Amino acid sequence: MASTNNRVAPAARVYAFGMCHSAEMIADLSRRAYEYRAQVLRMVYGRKSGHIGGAFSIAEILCCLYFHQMRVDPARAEWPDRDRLVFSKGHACAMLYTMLAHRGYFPVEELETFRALDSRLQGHPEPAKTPGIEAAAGPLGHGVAIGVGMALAARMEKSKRRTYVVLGDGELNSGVIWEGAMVAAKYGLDNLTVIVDYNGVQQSGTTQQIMPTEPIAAKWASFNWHVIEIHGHNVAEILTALDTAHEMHGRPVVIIARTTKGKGVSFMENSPAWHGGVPTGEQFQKALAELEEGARQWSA
Amino acid sequence: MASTNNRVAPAARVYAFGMCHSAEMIADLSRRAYEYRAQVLRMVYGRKSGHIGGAFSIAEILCCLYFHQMRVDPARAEWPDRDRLVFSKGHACAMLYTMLAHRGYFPVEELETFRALDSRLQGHPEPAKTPGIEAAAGPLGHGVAIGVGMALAARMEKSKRRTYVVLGDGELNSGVIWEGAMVAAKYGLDNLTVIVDYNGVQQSGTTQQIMPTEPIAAKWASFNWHVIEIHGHNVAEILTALDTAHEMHGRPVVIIARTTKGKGVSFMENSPAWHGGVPTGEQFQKALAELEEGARQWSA
Amino acid sequence: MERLILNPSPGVTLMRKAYGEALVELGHAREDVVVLSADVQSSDFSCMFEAAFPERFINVGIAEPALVDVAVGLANGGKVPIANTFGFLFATRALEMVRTHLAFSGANVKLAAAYAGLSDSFDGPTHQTIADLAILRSLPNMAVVVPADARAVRRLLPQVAAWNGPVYFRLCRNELPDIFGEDYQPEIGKAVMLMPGQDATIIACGVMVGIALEAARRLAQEGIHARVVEIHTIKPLDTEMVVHCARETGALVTAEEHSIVGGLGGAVAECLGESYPVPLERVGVRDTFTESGPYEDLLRKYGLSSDAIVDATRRAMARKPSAAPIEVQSMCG
Amino acid sequence: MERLILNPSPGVTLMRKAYGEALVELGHAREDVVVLSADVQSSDFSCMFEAAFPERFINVGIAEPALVDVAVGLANGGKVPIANTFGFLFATRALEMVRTHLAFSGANVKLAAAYAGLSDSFDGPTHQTIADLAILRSLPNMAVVVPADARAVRRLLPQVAAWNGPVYFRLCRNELPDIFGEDYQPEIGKAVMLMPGQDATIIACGVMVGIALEAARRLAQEGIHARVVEIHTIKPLDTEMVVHCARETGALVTAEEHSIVGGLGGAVAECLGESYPVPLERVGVRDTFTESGPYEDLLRKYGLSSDAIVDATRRAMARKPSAAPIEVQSMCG
Ligand SMILES: Cc1ncc(C[n+]2csc(CCOP(=O)(O)OP(=O)(O)O)c2C)c(N)n1
Ligand SMILES: Cc1ncc(C[n+]2csc(CCOP(=O)(O)OP(=O)(O)O)c2C)c(N)n1
Ligand SMILES: [Mg+2]
Ligand SMILES: [Mg+2]
Repeated sequence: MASTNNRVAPAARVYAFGMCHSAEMIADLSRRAYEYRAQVLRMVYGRKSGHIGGAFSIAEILCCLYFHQMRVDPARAEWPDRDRLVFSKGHACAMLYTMLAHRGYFPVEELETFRALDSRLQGHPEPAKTPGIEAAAGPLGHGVAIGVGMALAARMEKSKRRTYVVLGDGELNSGVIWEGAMVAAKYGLDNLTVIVDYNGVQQSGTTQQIMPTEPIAAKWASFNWHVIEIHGHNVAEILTALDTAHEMHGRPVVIIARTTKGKGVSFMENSPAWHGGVPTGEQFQKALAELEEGARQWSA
Repeated sequence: MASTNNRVAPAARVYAFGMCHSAEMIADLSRRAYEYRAQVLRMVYGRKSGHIGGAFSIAEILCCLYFHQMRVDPARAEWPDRDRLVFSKGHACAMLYTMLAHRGYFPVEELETFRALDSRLQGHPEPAKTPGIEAAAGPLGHGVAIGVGMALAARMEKSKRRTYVVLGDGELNSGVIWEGAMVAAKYGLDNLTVIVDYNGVQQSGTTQQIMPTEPIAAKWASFNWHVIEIHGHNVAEILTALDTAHEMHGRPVVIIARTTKGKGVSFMENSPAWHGGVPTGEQFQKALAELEEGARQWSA
Repeated sequence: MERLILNPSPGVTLMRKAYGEALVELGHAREDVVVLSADVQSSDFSCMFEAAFPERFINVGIAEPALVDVAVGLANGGKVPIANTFGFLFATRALEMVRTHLAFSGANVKLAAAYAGLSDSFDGPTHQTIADLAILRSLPNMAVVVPADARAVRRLLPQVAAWNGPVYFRLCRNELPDIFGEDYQPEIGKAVMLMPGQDATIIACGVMVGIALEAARRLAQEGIHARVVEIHTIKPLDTEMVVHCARETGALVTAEEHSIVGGLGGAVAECLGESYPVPLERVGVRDTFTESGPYEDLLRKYGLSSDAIVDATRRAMARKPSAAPIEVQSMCG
Repeated sequence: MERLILNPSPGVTLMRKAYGEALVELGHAREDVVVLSADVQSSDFSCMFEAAFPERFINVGIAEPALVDVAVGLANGGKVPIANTFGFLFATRALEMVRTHLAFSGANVKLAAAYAGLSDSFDGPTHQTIADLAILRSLPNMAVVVPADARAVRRLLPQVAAWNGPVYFRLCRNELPDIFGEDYQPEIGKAVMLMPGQDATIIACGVMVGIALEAARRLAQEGIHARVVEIHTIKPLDTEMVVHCARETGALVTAEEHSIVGGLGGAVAECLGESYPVPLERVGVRDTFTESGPYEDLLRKYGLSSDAIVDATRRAMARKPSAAPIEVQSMCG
């Protein structure tokens, strides 16, 4: 992980870990998820490159992790007992970078350099360049096994730190996911939580067309994981699921979060075309308007 | 696959596919499984190299496949419509070679050259050298996905040929197994049958110690396979399961065959030490005596 | 050589589109061709084959090891499978399958390696492929073929399918200048002399062929006559041509969209060492990962430019025993 | 050089046993070392560490991609993970993990590559590893280290652990002659001159070091004085030593338990081409898969013998420009 230089004060409010999930907090995080989507939209539109669909589906989940659940400190990015996030579906990193910037790891303005030559914000996460990134991603499938290693290291050091892993649902096609799942269960890693962004779409089609994933809960259960199923755009459900995972004993937990790829923009939702598509000027304006409307619905 | 030169008349009786499973046939195949174990014992003892444990656990299953179920013809080893066997747990190939020799693919005497320099019987199966071998094996995990390709080819050509895949249970640790399992289910490959040699031991310990596999039936079921569980040393059960698999429509079938690693030799059974161990002279004699006794129990 | 190379280049063609079209044409010509993808057919344009021959198209999902193994099974059934995904995934994620079943067992599977070199430029170093030639070339029995423009793709793909054994066919994601004319008739395993010259030889593959021609034209303006040779087949290497050029020109430069370690430059270095040692300069990525950005910018920043080739040619020539003695810094590493 | 090399060799040591013991010693010296296996700890003797430090030993089962990724996660937590499995599995099955997280991201993971070269002789070509040096060397930032005897294992392993970044440590399965004496103090990245000589230089690694010494002694009896240099670090290569020997002896031979493509021979060929071109002969497996059989028989049959080195040395010397002109057949491929 790169060191946190050019640090700016966090622009966005953090709800301390453990505090109760007030209606205000839930509304605030929900609203910000839409604002962060708009930010991602601008980045991809600006650079004419990037992955919108899977970034939009994971917005609320990352909001909950970075602004409440995870004990991290941008001022001490290398703090050994920080919680870890492995963002395994690395193509959606425009949303991850947006979270990191708003959490205070680097200036929000730097988001504009996404995917540009000489930028710290690479096309896929690169820990040596970007403060706050724990593991490289891009090639799919690594998250669970890397998370296992992090969780084992925490256990060896008797640290209470937790490891979170975010997967795509198409990513579950990849065998190394299931290798990692077996290892996690063998070692009973209850300090490891995996979240599947279950948006039903992979790159070139729906999971139903390309590689069916159902029965997804039964798969993880048969690999000896505790399974929680939630709506992945419902902040209250996300927060509760993360708490439940936190209290689990003796088993790793997977949260299957039902989401919508391209969430928040009518013409992007559930469409494989927006996995890696770049909007035209007109589409950009329309999408922005929809996202602003989405944010407004959560405003006080 | 190498061409069948030096062909000899099959020494061993073949029970034509489809014929009823008489008590005599069952006894004969059961007895021969013990004789073939003795053959494997001699090969490994002679060369001081090879894998006895997993060869002994798969004896009855291979007997049923080669001497009844599979439509193959050593005289036409390249016959396009032959059934295919992918022997994925390639380390146990001493038993496979023994079957092939007795089925008539090459002289039984050639078995003595196992693992010797310049031999056609390599340490792990090599299709270019050994008649009757369909796919290289050794590195574990390939069987299911290769079998999928074979089954897809058969379907494209509207051929009734079937594909059988033999896996180890430790082999199920490997992610590519589950990748292949997903693809098979996606394409509803009912012409594909996988047999898991479920002997509960892998290389350096029991599966319970090294990588627990339970609940194994639930795993395959959650990957949308039809699961049959049998005793893998019971010829009658094996034959029935293969018939059931044959009649399945729309889904691939996995037969979980409970077996004993090192089956037939008291001091080898269930012991990881005999995964790749080589017997001393004394152990060899004792093992041979036990196997001969095992064969006698099935003699008329 | 008018109709061998086009000067100036009349335009650019999206290589993956040329590939998709050639694949469909191949599908019409050969019924035994089956195409496989691992959920990136919209990226590499094998989706064009899917549209034309849905019953001969298989999608295994995001599972590259299975992609290769399924192809191996199809080859066992007499098919000619063409497996498609990003080059780096064949060269790394699925490499054991490639080694065991293609290189070792000889399964007649073709790997169409999309997005190779730096051409997946914005996705960054995890998706770029700067070591695939070195890796694939290290496997016995693999053929490794790198087309340089759209015409080359069209003319080489049927040969890839007809080749008796496994082939790694390395493709670029982007628009490339059309460089070859009507008379370009590449043959797997045979180098192609594109431009004569006696002062040095520039050996190039892929996107670097056009850039090498540009470099040679610039050098010609200074009175330096560099020969340009295309080696589209990295393995089996046309060693005769390499030795021939070493003898005749006494100094070699290789240019590839790949690390300087182990690829075309490595193959030529090995050949020279064992046959006819002359000064060799390797133009390529200097054993480092690169970054995200526009393709052209990346090529320039990481030394894959006509400037770099011009400099390398001068350096190689200066190192000829006949040349005036100058101190040349070692750049090997 | 009495105490640098032992002549005659006083005996043989099982390298994997030496490795297991060195691993336990390392475990005592460093609390941050964690050892991982993929169900072959009884083969590679990392089970000795398991017995001594069960709480610092992790077994992921037969899952080599996960093996490397779990190690990557441990490294993120400040551990120094040493992952153990067969060399071919790191170099192929788990290569994408190695490339993405070790080479690219710099994860401080050490790969102990058991059963390398032809040493898993009876298991045959699927388990042997003749391309791992080429493959690992093609990745930026990887260190590639090949010890030649038990003492080398003991002295190099702590350096592997202390090296700032990923290392591929290539180990032999079998008994090897003890060749190094007390004074052997290898340092990662530095070649070791083992025997003086001006007529040619033999550069060797691993099991071929002892065989190279034997070849040099035989040549000496004919009045040919071949220098013998051990290059235990294939990457980063000690290019200074290579160039120095090229200048001083004018002809080089490489000897490795690996394909002649891309490994030690490839690295030396690249260095010579770009620095000081002299005749180079590569002794190694000639770009083919081998077979099952006794280790010694395989080494002999596939040209990894002192005979082969003696012949290669004569050929290289004959090709010096100063030598009487003879027709030398190209052997590059
Ligand atoms: C191993 C690997 N194969 C292929 C790709 C190309 N790829 C990038 S994203 C993607 C689809 C991912 O789908 P999913 O996991 O469902 O992600 P999401 O829907 O959340 O975007 C593919 C195939 C890759 N990055 N890595
Ligand atoms: C990918 C891979 N990893 C490791 C090995 C080494 N190995 C050979 S056999 C074996 C154990 C296999 O156990 P199992 O599948 O249960 O086979 P069986 O009990 O039937 O012998 C291992 C780890 C291998 N051959 N391939
Ligand atoms: Mg998805
Ligand atoms: Mg077993």
